[in-house]
Parts: sequence; structure tokens; C-alpha cells
Amino acid sequence: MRIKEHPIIGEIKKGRLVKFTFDGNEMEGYEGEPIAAALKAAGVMVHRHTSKLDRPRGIFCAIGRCTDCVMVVNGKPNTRTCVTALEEGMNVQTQYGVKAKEADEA
Amino acid sequence: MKRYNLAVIGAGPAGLSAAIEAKKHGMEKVAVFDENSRPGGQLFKQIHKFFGSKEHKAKIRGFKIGEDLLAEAEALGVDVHLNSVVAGIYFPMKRLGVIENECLINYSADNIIIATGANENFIPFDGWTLPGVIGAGAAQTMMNLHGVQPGKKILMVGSGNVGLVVSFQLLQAGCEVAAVIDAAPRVGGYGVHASKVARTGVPFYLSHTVVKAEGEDHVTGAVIAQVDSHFKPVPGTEKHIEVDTICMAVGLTPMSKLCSMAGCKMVDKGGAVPETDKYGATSIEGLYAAGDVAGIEEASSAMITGRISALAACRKDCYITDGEFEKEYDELEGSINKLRKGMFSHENKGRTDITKTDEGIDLSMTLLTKGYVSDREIERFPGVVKEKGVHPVIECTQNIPCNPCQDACKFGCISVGEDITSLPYVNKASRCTGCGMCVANCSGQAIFLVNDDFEPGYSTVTIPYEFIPRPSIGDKGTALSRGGEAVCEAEVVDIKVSPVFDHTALLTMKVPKDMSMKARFYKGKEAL
Amino acid sequence: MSRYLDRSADIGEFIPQPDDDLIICRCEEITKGEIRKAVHLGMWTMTEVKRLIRPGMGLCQGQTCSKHVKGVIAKELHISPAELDDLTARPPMRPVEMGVFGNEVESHE
Amino acid sequence: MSNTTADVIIVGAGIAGNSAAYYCAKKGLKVIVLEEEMIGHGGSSRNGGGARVSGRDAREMPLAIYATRHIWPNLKEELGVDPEYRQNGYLVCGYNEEHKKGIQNRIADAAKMGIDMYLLEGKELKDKHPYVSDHVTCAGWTPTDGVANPLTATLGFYKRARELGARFITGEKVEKIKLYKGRARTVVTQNGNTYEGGKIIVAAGFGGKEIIKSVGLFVPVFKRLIEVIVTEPMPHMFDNMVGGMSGFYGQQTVHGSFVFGNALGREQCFAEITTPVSSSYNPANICHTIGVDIPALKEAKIIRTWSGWTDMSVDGVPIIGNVAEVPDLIIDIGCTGHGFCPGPASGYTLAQLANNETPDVDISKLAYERYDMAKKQPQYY
Repeated sequence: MRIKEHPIIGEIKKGRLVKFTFDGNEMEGYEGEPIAAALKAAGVMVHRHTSKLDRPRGIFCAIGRCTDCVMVVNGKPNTRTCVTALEEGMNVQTQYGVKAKEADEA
Repeated sequence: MKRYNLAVIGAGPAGLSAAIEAKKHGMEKVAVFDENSRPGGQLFKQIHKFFGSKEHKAKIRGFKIGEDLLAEAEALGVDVHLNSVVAGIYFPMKRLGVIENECLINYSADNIIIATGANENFIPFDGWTLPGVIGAGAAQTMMNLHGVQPGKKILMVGSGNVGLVVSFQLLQAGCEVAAVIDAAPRVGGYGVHASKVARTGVPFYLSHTVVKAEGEDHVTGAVIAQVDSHFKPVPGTEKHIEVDTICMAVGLTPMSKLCSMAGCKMVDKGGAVPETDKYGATSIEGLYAAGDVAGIEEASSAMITGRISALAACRKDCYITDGEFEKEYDELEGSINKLRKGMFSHENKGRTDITKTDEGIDLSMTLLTKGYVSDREIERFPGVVKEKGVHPVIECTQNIPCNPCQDACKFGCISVGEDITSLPYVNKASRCTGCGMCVANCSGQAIFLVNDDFEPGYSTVTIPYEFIPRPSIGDKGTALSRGGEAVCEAEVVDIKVSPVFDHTALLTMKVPKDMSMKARFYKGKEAL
Repeated sequence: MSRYLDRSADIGEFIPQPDDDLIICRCEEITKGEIRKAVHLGMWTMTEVKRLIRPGMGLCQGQTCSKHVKGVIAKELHISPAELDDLTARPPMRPVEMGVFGNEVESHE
Repeated sequence: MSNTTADVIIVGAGIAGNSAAYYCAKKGLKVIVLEEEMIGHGGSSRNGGGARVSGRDAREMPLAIYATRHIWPNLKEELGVDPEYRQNGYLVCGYNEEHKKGIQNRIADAAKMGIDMYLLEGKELKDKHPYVSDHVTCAGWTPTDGVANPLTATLGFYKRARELGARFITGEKVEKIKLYKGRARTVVTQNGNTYEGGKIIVAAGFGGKEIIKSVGLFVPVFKRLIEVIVTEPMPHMFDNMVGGMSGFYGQQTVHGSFVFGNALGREQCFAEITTPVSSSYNPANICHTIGVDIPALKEAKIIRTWSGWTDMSVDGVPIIGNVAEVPDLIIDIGCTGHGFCPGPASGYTLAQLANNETPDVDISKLAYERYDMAKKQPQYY
């Protein structure tokens, strides 16, 4: 959930509200914020399923180090969503192993 | 190839301070590289007021310090490269391979200061890979930089300063903190940080560890258990806690990869750090390490070590004379030594046998095991006095390097003394005007104003309040004890907000007279 | 030169432990038990364990797990973690696209 | 025998040393392996993992052929460690007439040894290898070549040899060999220890040069830095090894990562550096070159670059075998950056020599004595 007003920081500066898709569903987020922040605000927890054990993963370090939060963004796998800025019209997909789910598997 | 007199890696407190210092001492071409889009390093997530004294920028909030440093660096003409990943450091060529603007750009430098800070530690446990298990740094990043709550209900693992500060920040962001746990038998961070969390009602479980994160797709709960003296969970002590997020604050490790990549001689200090002399010079000439990368401390000392390394580089390349260097170094050394004293100093790290303050007063054991000082224990500390009329009650019970309270009171009611780790004491409190500057300026939120002569049968207690919504005068709620238990009804009789208080509101509540030394937090009708 | 290690020295038998299934390396999903077994196969350095079964070889290059891997190996060898050398630090510090890395340009004054 | 005495002392725990230890142990010989660094520290673990026969000098082809026919295919079962050997072919890309000529020469060399290699061009090339760019106009294709994982292969031999009783000591730098009545017998280490063996095998990469010098032999080898990039795991693109006449070589591993190296030509100037460091040039160059030939790889993210030494011999092929001048000394040096694939066959052969057997593989052309100026073998210079 987004923090509307903060006792110390006050209003948190954000870019303009833009639309993007997550696994085909339209979502909204602020331009320039990390993709992970937009997803978190929308309640998305699972960013990917691992290659070997098919386990869910999400945000862990949030600063681009652990690489747990990677997803397929605009077709590119292993994109660190916690440090990749959201852009209008982005296609964000849950990553399964090193790929997004094919349309016929979905 | 572009060559800098000084290239600094990392635009955090150490890096920015280093660049500023180098510029001030005549280096012409100075650059700072940082992988983030926003400089300042961890400072921008630090929304609390800093400790130390005036020279350490005490009572100023971390992000403000970051903004000031950046403005100064830019005004001096430091070349700040943002979104620039130093991908590699190449010796003996003294070259940086930097990824910026979708290119690999090589820069060389006469001197390099590595100020890359630290990485968070984590502890593995059953289910620690589930979404919802995060680092404390991640929580800070999400809420303080991006304005998104990391979760609704959070278990904090770790009671060091990071765990305590982040717990409080979570509360400020409107999240619920279910508990703070630590495998150690004692709270690791400053007691004042613990107290401000405990008084809101957050329970502390020391000698406890998290044994399992529950949930299928994401965290739906946690199981904690008591540990024995070998930190092994004791069977049968498991406790289920309903949370959606488990936040780990279990220490930091220097992010020293670039140092070892460059070929510095490394030593193990709870993680590999480059071997340095007292100026931060590594085994490679012209290569320095400053801030947490050279050994974990905190932002205030990082700023000083950054400056020292820059000065050393300036001396090496003859921007300043040996004499000038010695003079400035002595001053900085004096300044950093003030921070490195007290029971939380490096040499005391991990000690569990300290039982008395430097003044010889028995430490509060309740504070160390539950996060707050008990009503009985608080009486023995020098800041706690009973006076006529309004007066400060300083619940600062450990030797931490901090003295803004001393400067805050224009009327000389509060003294810390030369040694900034000494406990503050109240003198001539009769001169207290109730202005509240001490309450607002105390970085530990440990000062309260008590007036036992408010009206017959009632006292007032003024507390620092950094939450929203702010209650209004006339609101009625509950007063909580230091341990976060409801003790009596309370009525808000004053709420003061002022730019000089810097976002700390002073909330004055009316409580029954016998509660004035018990009531330490106000809880409105709607929960926090 | 590396530290003298006689790989025939007796480190005892591999004894299964209840938390052997615990994931240590998150990127490559390597468990504590797998690391312990590798030590008993003769992998007595961080690098050998990494090369045989991959902890620290994933996307984050050991930034999250190194400390734990080291701890597990040290315990199995009955030595202090400080006696084990860290993995060699190599560029790049963060994953970088080949297209970007190959796009080398000269910096100018 | 004391615990510092063995039938065979092997200096160097790379792929040749480890496999030699394994084959010796299998023959029932008592073996001690001494290694300055850790297991597989040198070139054996630092290469592209190509298991190819094509494109080699005819003198070393027998070893490579023996390895790919008789050793690599069975290693997984034999060692109990998967060396990830896959015999899925090797594509070498070219984009001009000179490259095409080079490929045709390789095809001719291969044919002489009974190895099938073809020239691919135009539509056939694009159909079979759609990942190469239009820039690539011709390619050599050797279906029997393959790839393996240098890390697990090298460690696998160690693991198995150790299980069979070979004693490995790491952090034990051999400084010299001492003679006993004119025969190689003892090695002395920097730590001051001595080890005695009926045979001494020196398979220590460039480091072997100094050791061999201690008994008055000079091998004409120098060291060269190689650098390789490793990417994140990516969706499957190809199973075969891919190289370019422009100099790069590499594979997509079973884990999905791409591993690529390249020869840039300035590697030798780094020889004065004591520890191999990654340069700021080479990985960039590798990426650039590969981006031209395989454009889809531009999006693959590099997670690691690494570097290491290779021991180059002046005539480009290794020096392997007994040394006539110093009985009981067996050397394996100068593998010149392509010793990984034949490595196990070298080890197999070294073990046969150590056991006084006649080797199955013809290594006569790799002898140290070929550098004897009196012999004059101009075709090799």
C-alpha cells in the first residue's frame, strides 16, 4: 500500500501516473519509480518462480544486489525490477526459470 | 582517457565528504561515481535525527545531511556521476570501468577512494526465500524512498540500531510491528531507539530467533523460538506470530569487492576489509577506503573517515603540506574519537558483561531485555528529577555519543559535559520554561516534560510525537507506559508544531498525577 | 600461494543433519546439505565448492550467500571461517548487458 | 613407504595432473599430487570448455581424438561428477574470403585425420544456425566436436582420484627437482618439504618451466593472459560450441549461461603482472566481437569476467612425454590454451608412461626433444 502522507517526509515526490501491464493485466504506477515499488503498491508479491525448485520469489534487498526480484520486462528476462524505472506501457511478466510463461502455457 | 585527480566510488556520506574535502584543498578534477539515481547512499533512507554533537551534524535528519552534502559538492564543482556502475577497478593501471549511458567508459585517476558502504547480512531459515522475507534496508528503501509500505504487519529480526530504527520507521509509515526479536540475550542497539519502539506497544523477544516463515506463495506468518546459549532453538518454545512480512536487520558486511578486485591486501573483520592505515590508505598506493567499506561504523564517522582519506590523498600529491595535513588530521581524529567512545564503541562490540554506566550507575536490565526502562529503574538516572512546575525528565540511560540536549536548552537546565558519551543531567531545572526544545532536539526521543503542578490531581506529560494523524487539543485517548501498556486515560491539552522542532510534534497530555512518571506515549482512540 | 592443506586429512564422515534442506545460495538454490557433501568429496575451498556445485555462481555472484557458504564449509572442516579465502572478486559489480559492455567509448576531458 | 614417498609424484592439480593421478591410482600406483594453489587453479578451470578436435595442429590431434572418442563420453559414470560433456558440434564463423580459406584449410587438416568437417554457407548456414548474423557468410561445422564444463571435469578427476587413494596436497609449491644418481627422484617445496617418487610428472602449466629448469632443461614456453566472460542464464539458444575466425570461442552451458573468450593480441603485455587480473579492454572486446556475429547475445547480461594464464609454447603445441636426458621425469607443459579437451588423454598417457607402458596414443611429435636444434624440423616453425 502506498503511504499517502508521511509524518517526516511529508508528501513523497512521484512522477506522473502511467499504465503498464503485469502478466497481461493493466496496472498503474508512477513513472520513474522502480517497477517493484509499483507492483508492491498493487499488492503483487511474487515476481518469479525459480529454475530448479520452482519456488516463488519477490523483493528481498530492494537495491539491486540480490537479484531475487528479477522479471521479464519488455521481453528481457532477469531484469532487476527494484532498480529498473517504470515506464509507460511497459510489459512486465512473471519469470519462470529464465522465461515468461508462453501464451499457450498460461 | 579522462584522468581525475581523485575518483570516489560511492556517493554516500563518506564519498561525498571525501570529494568535498579534496576540492576544498585544491584538487581540480574530482569525481564521484554512484550506481543509484539519487546520491547520498543510505542517508536518504535515514529519516531520523542523527546522534553526535554539532560538529557531527547531530539532531539533523539523515536525508537532510545528504541533501546538504550534495549541494556542497555540486557548488564546489565535484563531477557527480549518477546511474554510473563502477563495473570494475583495474590495477596496476588505476583505471575504472564505468557503465553509464549504456556504454562502458574507462576513466583513470591519480587517486581512488572506495566508499561503497556495506551490504546487509541475512540469516537463512526455513522459508527465508519466500516473498515477504526482506532486508531492513529493503523496507527502508520501499517506504522512505518510494513511499510504499513493505507490509502491513511485520516481524523485525534484529535489535541492533538498524532493526530498532527501521522498526520505528515502519510504525511511522503506518505499518504494524508485531515484535522485535533477537537471538542475542540483550538489545543490541541504543536503548533510546528501543524505548521509542517499546512504548508504542511493540513487544521485544530477546534470545529468540525466527525458525520458519510460513506461507505458500508469500509470508503469512512466522514461527519464532527461544534459543539456548549456543543460539540453537529450544524445542517446545515455538511461538506463532501472524505477520505478512519478516524483516531482517542482522548486521552489515563491508562491500569490499572492489578493494579485493584492485588487489588490496584484505583482512577479516566480520567480513573482508582492506587493510588500511589510520588515514584509510590501503596496501596499494593512491587507493583508499573510507566509511563502512573499511569497517562498519555509522554515517557520522563515515563522513569523517571520508574527509581523512581525501586529506591523505591531497598530502600525497602535494596539494597540502605535511604541516597542514597534521593540523587538520588532528582535528578530525579528535572529532571521530568522540564518536568512538562509550559502551557502543568498537571495542565493546558484542560485549554482554557491561553492567554499569561510565558514571557507575547500574544499567537498566529491563531495557536490555525488553526494550524499555522500568518505573523502578528509571529513578536512578541523573536526568530524572522531581521538580516543582514544568521540568525535563531525561530518560537517557546509556553512554552514547550525543549531546544536542545540552545545546537545546538556552536556560542551561541540561548538561552533558565535555565527554559527549556522558549521561545528561538536569541542573537548575527550576528555570525550565517548558519551551520543549530539548524534547524536540533529543535524537533519541528520550526527553519528556513533566508538570506535576498542572491542576489539582493532574499532571501533564509532554512527549515527542512523530506520527500521523496528529491528535488535536481536546482529544481523549490512552496513555501508554514505557513498555507500551495502557496505564490511564489521557487528554491532549497541547500539540506544538514548529519548524525548529523539525517534524517532531510536542504532544502534551493530561494524566492523573500518579501517572506522570509512568505515561510515556499517547494512543488515540483509533489505533496508531 | 594458498594455505597448506593435506586433502587426505580426516574430517570425519558426512552425517546428515535435520536442516540439510535449508537453501543457502538463493540464486542457484544450493542447500546446506549439498555444500556439506561437497566438502566431503574433497572440495575444501570456497572456490572449489562453487565450481563443483555452484553456490555463489549465480546472478548475484555470492553477494548474499558467501558468508553462509563459508560458515558451512568451515564448520565441516573444523576450522575458523577466517581461514578460508573469499571467492575472487571479478568485474562487473552488477550484471551488465553484453551490448553495453561491448560499447566501449573513450572518456574525454 | 612413508607418507611423503610414492610411486608417482605429480606436480600440478589441473586437468592433466588430476586425470594422471586418477589413471595412476586406477593402476594401483601410489600417487601424491602437489599443487601450489588450490585444485584446478590454473588454465584447466579457466577456458571456454571446448572439446574439439578440429582446428588443431596435426601433432596434437591424436590426443584430442582419443579424448573425445574414448574418455569424454564415459566420464560422467566414471567420475561420479557430471563434466557436462555434449558432443553437439562446433561452428566456427567467418565473414570474408580469408576466413573461408582458413576454414577450408581446417577441413583439409581434419580430413587427413579422418574427422568430418564441412563448409556451411548461405541458406544452409542460416537454416541450421539461425542465431548468427548476416555478417557471417561462411562457417566450418564439425559435428563430432563438443563442449564440456572445465570446472566440474577438473574437480571430478580430483574427486575420483582422491577416492581411489591419491593424496593431494594444496598450498605446496614445488620449487625444484633433485636428482638421485642421474634420475629424477625428489621434489622440494617452498614449505621445505621433500617428496620422493619413482616417477616425477610435472604438469604445472607455466609454473612447470621453473621447476624443470632446476634439472637443467629449458622449455620454450611463455605465459599469456586469457579472459573470459560469463553471462546470466538465458533461454536456450544453441547446444554446440561456437567460435569465430575473428578469434572468439565459447558455449551456452547446461545452466543457460554463455561463456565466451577471445584472443585480442595484446595479452602478452600483461605477463609481467604477477596475479592474473581482468583487464579493462578484453571483455569489452569479446562482447563487441560476439555482438557482431551473434546479435541476440547483446542482451545477455554479463555477471562475471575472469582471467588466467595459459602456458604458450613457441610452436603452438604442448610438450608431453618422457625426457630422455633426465630419466623418470615426465613433463606436460605448453598446452597453449587448448589443453582442456585433450587433457584427460594427456593424463591417461602420463599414467601409462609412469607405469612404464607404451602409450596408446602417439605423442612422439610432442616430445621435448623436438626443440633440439640439431634435429631441425622447419615445418613446425
